[in-house]
Amino acid sequence: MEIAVNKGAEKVNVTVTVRYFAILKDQRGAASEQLSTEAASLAELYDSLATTHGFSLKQDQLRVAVNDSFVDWQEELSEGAHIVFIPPVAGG
Amino acid sequence: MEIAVNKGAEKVNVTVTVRYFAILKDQRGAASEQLSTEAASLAELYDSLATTHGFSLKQDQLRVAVNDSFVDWQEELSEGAHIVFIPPVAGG
Amino acid sequence: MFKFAAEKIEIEPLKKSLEDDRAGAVVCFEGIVRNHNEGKAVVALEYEAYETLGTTEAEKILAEARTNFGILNAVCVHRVGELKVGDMAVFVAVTSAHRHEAYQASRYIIDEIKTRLPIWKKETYASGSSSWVNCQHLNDSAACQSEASHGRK
Amino acid sequence: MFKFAAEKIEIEPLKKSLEDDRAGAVVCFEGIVRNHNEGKAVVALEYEAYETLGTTEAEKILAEARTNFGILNAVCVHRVGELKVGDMAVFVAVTSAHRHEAYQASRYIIDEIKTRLPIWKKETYASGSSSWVNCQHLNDSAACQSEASHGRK
Repeated sequence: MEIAVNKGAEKVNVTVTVRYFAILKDQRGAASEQLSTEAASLAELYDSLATTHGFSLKQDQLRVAVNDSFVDWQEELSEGAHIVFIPPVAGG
Repeated sequence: MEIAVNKGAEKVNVTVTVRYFAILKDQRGAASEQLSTEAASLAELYDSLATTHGFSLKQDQLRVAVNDSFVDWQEELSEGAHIVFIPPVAGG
Repeated sequence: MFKFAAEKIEIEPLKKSLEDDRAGAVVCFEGIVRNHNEGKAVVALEYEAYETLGTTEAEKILAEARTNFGILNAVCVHRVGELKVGDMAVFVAVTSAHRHEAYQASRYIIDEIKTRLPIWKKETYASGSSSWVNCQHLNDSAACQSEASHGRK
Repeated sequence: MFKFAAEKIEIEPLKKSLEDDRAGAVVCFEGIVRNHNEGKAVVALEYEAYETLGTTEAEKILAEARTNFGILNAVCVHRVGELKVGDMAVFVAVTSAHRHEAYQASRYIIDEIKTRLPIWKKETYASGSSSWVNCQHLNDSAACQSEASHGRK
């Protein structure tokens, strides 16, 4: 138990791939990137990237997908995950 | 006034053309006919034709048109009128 | 624009006639001859129309649709003559700036066409019998059949 | 069946794939690039899609339509890439025995496609500016524009 708590508190880096679409792609200047992050959740990762790259969209305007499925923002990051932040859509 | 009443009571024949469609055409065995009639109204004309030719449809199942416009059953017959009795429709 | 057609309905020229840079939505309805109607296997059918009055009435319906729903345009063509299963019996196309109006107008037009136009349909069944659809007396389906068609059980 | 298309949508093969002797109604919806959007003159637009997730989500929508409305079948194709005014952006076709279900399902599919699929639209205006539609922050339309597109007043 104590070990598990210590493990959770450690900042463990995971490597993930982030793919950008639409305005995020324009603002990032790239369609995708691989990055190593200490972020504890998808929400934390977006906040950190938004600060770094000046994304104009707030997290509550976005949805997020991991490995081609919609997931919850509070989900933890897993090694090798493919992450997509989904701006407000405009199909049709 | 009295003259008008007398005129109305006289049985004056008019010549009209009746065109038949669908089941009425089948039951009449003809697509149209010209006939001379004493009928005072379209309703009366239909009743008389239905009796003569054994039309199965009752008048309240039909609409009626004169000279390519829907009209009221109580309308009087005018010389040369083109009359169509319209069975229940089934377009589309 | 409405017309009756004695031959197969070609929809491309009809849709072409509606093209408009303001159009954001096109809704098309095709009514097709099904292989069944009310439980009976249909093999063929024949449409007969009172064309002059039918055309006038259909143009009224299209004008109502334009007025009521603020669409850009609408066309409708209805077949007459002999049709077989899979043939298109009626085509309706509506264009509008936004889709809501196009759907509403399309539905209005086909509903009104079906109830108001002087068109009659004679179905021929797998049994060999045939019957004018909708023309039977209530509780008296025999009233609907021509002399030649009493094969229907 | 749903797919994204990088080239002009050809509707005839799609409709052909739906042919069914039980079908009495076909309702087709075409979404077209209009020359105006929200008061601005549009000259071109670009659709970008997250295609893997988009395809999965669209197939879900089509399955929901089949289940909810009892239709026979449905197909949908959505364009990606550069489009100009008059080009078809999305096509939906639904077949059913009776028209009511086909209209309902068609409307359901296009409404859900528009709100659920990860597709983005960048409009280019007559002024030369461009903008990703719907991606502005509330009360902050500037959030929507790429760096290159601040020509919009």
